[in-house]
Amino acid sequence: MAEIARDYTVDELMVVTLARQFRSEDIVLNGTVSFIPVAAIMLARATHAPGLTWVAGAVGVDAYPEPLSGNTLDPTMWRRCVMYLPQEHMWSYVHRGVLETFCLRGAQIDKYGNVNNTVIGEYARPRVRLPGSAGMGDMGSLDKRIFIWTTTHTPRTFVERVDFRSCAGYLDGGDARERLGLKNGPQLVITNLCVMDFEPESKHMRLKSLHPGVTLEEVQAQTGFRLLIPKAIPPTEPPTVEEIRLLREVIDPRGMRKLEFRGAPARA
Amino acid sequence: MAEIARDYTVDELMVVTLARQFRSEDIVLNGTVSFIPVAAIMLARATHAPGLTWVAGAVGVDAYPEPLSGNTLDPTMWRRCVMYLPQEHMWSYVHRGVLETFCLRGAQIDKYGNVNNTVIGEYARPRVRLPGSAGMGDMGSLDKRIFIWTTTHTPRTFVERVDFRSCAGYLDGGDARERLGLKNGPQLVITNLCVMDFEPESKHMRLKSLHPGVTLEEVQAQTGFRLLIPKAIPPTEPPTVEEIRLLREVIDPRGMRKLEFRGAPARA
Amino acid sequence: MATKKADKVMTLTEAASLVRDGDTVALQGMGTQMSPLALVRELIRAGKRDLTIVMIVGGIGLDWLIAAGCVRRVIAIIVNLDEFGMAHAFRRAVEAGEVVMEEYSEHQLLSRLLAGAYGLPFLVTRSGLGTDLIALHPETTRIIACPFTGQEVVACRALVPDVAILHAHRADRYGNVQFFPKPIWLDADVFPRAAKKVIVTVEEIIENEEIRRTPIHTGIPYFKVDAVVEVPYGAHPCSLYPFYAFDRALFQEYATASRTVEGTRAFLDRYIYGPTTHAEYLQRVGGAEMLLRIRKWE
Amino acid sequence: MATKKADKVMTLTEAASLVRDGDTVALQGMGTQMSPLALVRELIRAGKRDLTIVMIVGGIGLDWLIAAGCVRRVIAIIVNLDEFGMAHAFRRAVEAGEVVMEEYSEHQLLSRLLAGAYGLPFLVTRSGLGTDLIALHPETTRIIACPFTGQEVVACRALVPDVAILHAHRADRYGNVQFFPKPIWLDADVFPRAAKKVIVTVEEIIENEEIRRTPIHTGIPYFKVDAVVEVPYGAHPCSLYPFYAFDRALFQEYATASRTVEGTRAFLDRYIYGPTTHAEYLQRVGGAEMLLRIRKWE
Repeated sequence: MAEIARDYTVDELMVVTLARQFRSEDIVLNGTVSFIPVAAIMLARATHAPGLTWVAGAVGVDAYPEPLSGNTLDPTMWRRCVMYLPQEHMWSYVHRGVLETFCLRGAQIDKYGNVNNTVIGEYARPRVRLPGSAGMGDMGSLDKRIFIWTTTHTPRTFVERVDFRSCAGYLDGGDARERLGLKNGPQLVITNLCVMDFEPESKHMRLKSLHPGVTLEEVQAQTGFRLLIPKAIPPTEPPTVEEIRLLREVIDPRGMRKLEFRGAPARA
Repeated sequence: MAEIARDYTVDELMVVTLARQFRSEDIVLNGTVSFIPVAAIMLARATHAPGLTWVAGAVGVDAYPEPLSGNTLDPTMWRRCVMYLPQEHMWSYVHRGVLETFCLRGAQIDKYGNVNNTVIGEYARPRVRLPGSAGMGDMGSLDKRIFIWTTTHTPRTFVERVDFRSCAGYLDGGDARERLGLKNGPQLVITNLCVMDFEPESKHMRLKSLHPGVTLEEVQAQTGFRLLIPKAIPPTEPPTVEEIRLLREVIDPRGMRKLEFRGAPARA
Repeated sequence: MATKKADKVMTLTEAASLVRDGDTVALQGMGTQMSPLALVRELIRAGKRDLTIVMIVGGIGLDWLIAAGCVRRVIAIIVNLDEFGMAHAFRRAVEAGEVVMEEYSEHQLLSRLLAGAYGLPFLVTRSGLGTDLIALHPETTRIIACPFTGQEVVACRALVPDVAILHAHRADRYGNVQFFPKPIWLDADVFPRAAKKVIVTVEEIIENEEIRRTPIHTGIPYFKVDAVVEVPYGAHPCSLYPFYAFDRALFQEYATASRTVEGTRAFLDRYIYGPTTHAEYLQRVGGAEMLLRIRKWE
Repeated sequence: MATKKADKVMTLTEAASLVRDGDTVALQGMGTQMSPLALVRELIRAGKRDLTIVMIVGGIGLDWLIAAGCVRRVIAIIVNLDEFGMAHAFRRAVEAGEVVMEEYSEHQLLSRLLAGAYGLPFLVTRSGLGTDLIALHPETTRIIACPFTGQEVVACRALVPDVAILHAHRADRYGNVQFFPKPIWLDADVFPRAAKKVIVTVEEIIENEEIRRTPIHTGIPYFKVDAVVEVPYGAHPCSLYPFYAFDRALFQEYATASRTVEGTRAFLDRYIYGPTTHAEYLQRVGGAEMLLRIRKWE
C-alpha cells in the first residue's frame, strides 16, 4: 500500500482526486485557464494511467511539457508532442466521440450539473457579464464525460437553476439529456469542500465525499439547493506521499494550481 | 506585330487558342489528364498573362514545373510553388468563387454545353460505362467560367441531349442555369475542327471560328445537333512563331499534348 | 479582392485605412497568443467607430478597442484576459448596454465562418444543443432536422467579415504568409478564407524565393491577401511562438489598470495614444530589457 | 477502436484479416499516387468478398479488386487509370450489372465523409446542383432549402467506412503516421477520421523519438490507428512522392492486358496470385532495375 500523505493543501487534494478519475485508455483534451485539470492529467500519467493520451493545450498530442508555468493553451504545452493536431481534426474527434473527456468550471452550477459562464441576470442587459461559454458550449452537447471543478463552493456558485445554460449538463434532470440525444454528461463535481456525483435516475447532484475538516452542515450551507445525501459519506481519499511529491517537485513546483484560488485562501 | 506561324499542328492550335482565353488576373486550377489545358496555362503565363495564378495539379500555388512529362495531377507539378494549397482551402476557394476558371472535356457534349462523362445509355445498366463525373460534377455547379475542349469532334461527342448530365452547363438553355442560382458557365468549346461559343440569349452552341482547312459543312456534319451559324465565320487565329517555339521547346518538348489524340490522327 | 502578384507592402496607417467605420472585422488572437496588436493600436488611433469584432477567443486587443469606443458589437465564444482574468472594458460595456455580445459555442462560430469561407448559406453542428445559446439569435442559429434521419442539428448561418486582420511570422511582398511551425489555430486558417479583405502584419518581409524554398510553412496564398505590413514584435504583448513569449508584466498592468474606467483611460493614453511610432511604443512598454525578457519562454 | 499506446505492428496477412467480407473499405489513392497496393494484393489473395470500396478517385487497386471478384459496390467520383485510360474490369463489371457504381461529385463525396468524420448526420454543399447525380441516390443526397435564406443546397448523408486502408511514408509502432512533405490529398486526411478501423502500411517503421522530433509531418495520431505494416515500395506501381515515381511500364502493361478478361486474369495470376511474398512481387515486376528506375521522377 502506498504511504498516505499527512501534509497537503486543498488544491493538492483536488488535483489528486481529479487525477484518479482518469483511466489509461482515456483521451483527454484540456481547455483554457485549467491549471488544476492539467496538473491532474500530468499526475495521472505519471502514476496509475501511463497510457493516458493528452492533447495538451488542445494541440500537442501526447506532449510532455515542462513543469506548469504559462497558461494552459500556451504553445509551450506542445513540447515533445507526436503531432500538432489540426483543429479540424480535433473538432472531428470531439464530435465523433473519440475525445471523450473534458474538465470545466463556471460561475454557476445547478443541481442537474448545468453550468453558466455567460451572464448573471438577463442576457441582453446582464447584472454581471461573465467571460462566456467557450468550450463548455460545445463539450456539454458533444457527449463528453465531464468533470466539473470549482474552488469557490458557495451558494453563489451552486444555485437551484443557472441564469443561463452555457453548458448542457443533465438539463431538467431525469432522462431530459438522453431524450435530446446527448450521451454521457457530468460525472463528478470536485470543489474546495467536497466531491459530488449525480444520482443515476434523477441526475440530481449528490454528495460523495467530504474533504478533511469539512462537515456535512457546512457543505449544505454553502450549497444553494438541497443536495442528495447518501447514507454513508466517506472522507475524500487522501493523496499519497508520492502523489504530493510529484505534484510539488515535478509537475507544478511554481504552484500554478493555486492561481485558481485567487481571493480564496486554500484550506484542507 | 508578332510573326504568324506557318507550320503547326491542330494540337498546337488548340493549346494556343485556349491559352489566349486566360487573363493575367485569372486563378486557374487544372484537373486530371489535362495536357492541353496545362500546356495552355503554361503558355499564357509565358506570354500575355504573366500574372496568371496557376494552382498546379490542384495543389501547387504558382508552381513552375519542369516541361510536361507525367500526369497532370502529379506531385512533380508542385515544383517551386509558394504553397501546397490544403484541399479544404482549395474547395473553399472553388465554392466561394475565388478560383473561377476550369477546363474540362467529356464523352458527350450537348447544344447547351452540358457534359456527360458518366454513362452511355441507362445509368443502372449502361451500354458504356465511362470513367465518371469527377471534378466536372463540381465545377459546373460552382459558378466556374468553363472551357470545354475535345479532340474528337464527331456526332458521337456532340449530341442533341447528353445521356447523363455529369456537368451542369446551361441545362435546358435560356435562363435555366441562372434560375437555379448558378453563375458563369461554359464560355467556349475548342475542338480539333473549330471553336464554338454560346449565343447569349438562348445559350445555344454557336460556331465561332474554323480551323485552317476545315469547312462549315464538315463541322455541321460532325455535329449531332444544328449549330448556330453567325454571318461571318473567321478562321481560328493562327499561333505566332514564338508561341509554337515555347510550346515545342520549353513547355512540352515530349509532346504530351498529343496523348489526347490517341487513335485520332492530328490535322491542321 | 486582390488576385495579382502586386507589391502589397504598406505602412500600418495605410493598412488601417482599409478598415472602414461599421465594418465587421475578424481579429486573430488566441488568449495570450498571436494577435495583430500593433494594427489594433493603429485602428484605435485612427478613431474607427461602430466596428463589429469577430474573434474566436476575445482578448486584450478587443478590450482595448472597446475601451476606446471603436466597437458596437462582439461576435465571440468568450472574452477575457486568459489567466489575468476578466476583460473589464468588455464587461462594463456589455453591462451598460453599449456593446452587444453575440455569443456562440466554438463550433457554432467556426461553422458560421466555414460556411462563409465556402460560400454556403449555412453549415450544421451538434454543438450547443441543450444550451441557451441557440435561442439567442434565431437569425443565425436554428435547430433543423436531418432530411435523412430526422436527427436534430444546429444550422449556423454563413458569416462573411469585411476584413480579416492577422499577425504572422513572415511573408513576401505579394502576401504569401508563413507560419512556424505551421498555422495552428483556426482563426489564421478560416478568417482569411471567409473575409472579403485580408490584412497581415508580419515580423519580417522576405524574398519570394525563400517562400518557394519552404512552401510547407505557407498558410495564406498571395491571391487572398490585400496588405502586408512589416511590424517586428507586432503581436506584443501577445506571444508569437517560437519567436517571443507574451509580456506578463504588461498583461498584469492592464488587468489591474482596467478595473476602473480611469485606469483604463490612463493605460490607453500612455501606451496607445501616446507613442507616435511602433518603436516608441516598444520603448515605453519596457524597451530593450523587455524585448530580451520575452525572448525567453518561462 | 484502438486508443492505447500499444504496439500495432503486424504482417500484411494479419492486417488483411481486419477487413471482413461485406465491409465498406475506404481505399486511399489519387490516380497514380499513394495507394496501399501491397495490402490490396493481400486482400485479393485472402479472397475477400462483397466489399464496398470507397475511393475519391478510383484507380488500379480498385480495378484489380473488381477483376478478382472482391467487390459488390463502388463509391467514387471517377474510376480510371489516369493517363493510361479506362479501368476495364470496372467498366465490364458495371456494364454487366455485377458491380454497382455509386457516383458523386467530389465535394458531395467529401461532404459525406466529413459528416461521417464529425459524427454529424449530414453536411451540405452546392456541388452537383443541376446535374443528374443528385437524383441517383435519394437516400444519400437530397436538395434542401437553407433555413435562413431559402437557397437550395445539396444535403449529403454521413458515410462511415468500416475500415480505412492507407499507405504513407513512415510511422512508429504505435501508429503515429508521417507524410512528406505533409498530407496533401484529402483521402489521407478524411478517411482515418471517418472510418471505424484504420490500417496503415508504411515504407519504414521508425522510433517514437524520431516522431517527436518532427511532429510537423505527422498526419494521423496513434489513437486512431489499429494496424501498422512495414512494406517498402508498398504503393507500387503507384508513386510515393518524393520517394519513388509510379511505374509507367506496369501501368501500361495492365492497361493493355485488361482490355480482355483473359488478359486481366493472366495479369492477376502473374503479379498478384503468383508471388507469395512482397519481395517476390517486386522481383517479378522488374526487380532491382525497376526499383532504380522509379527512384527517378521523369
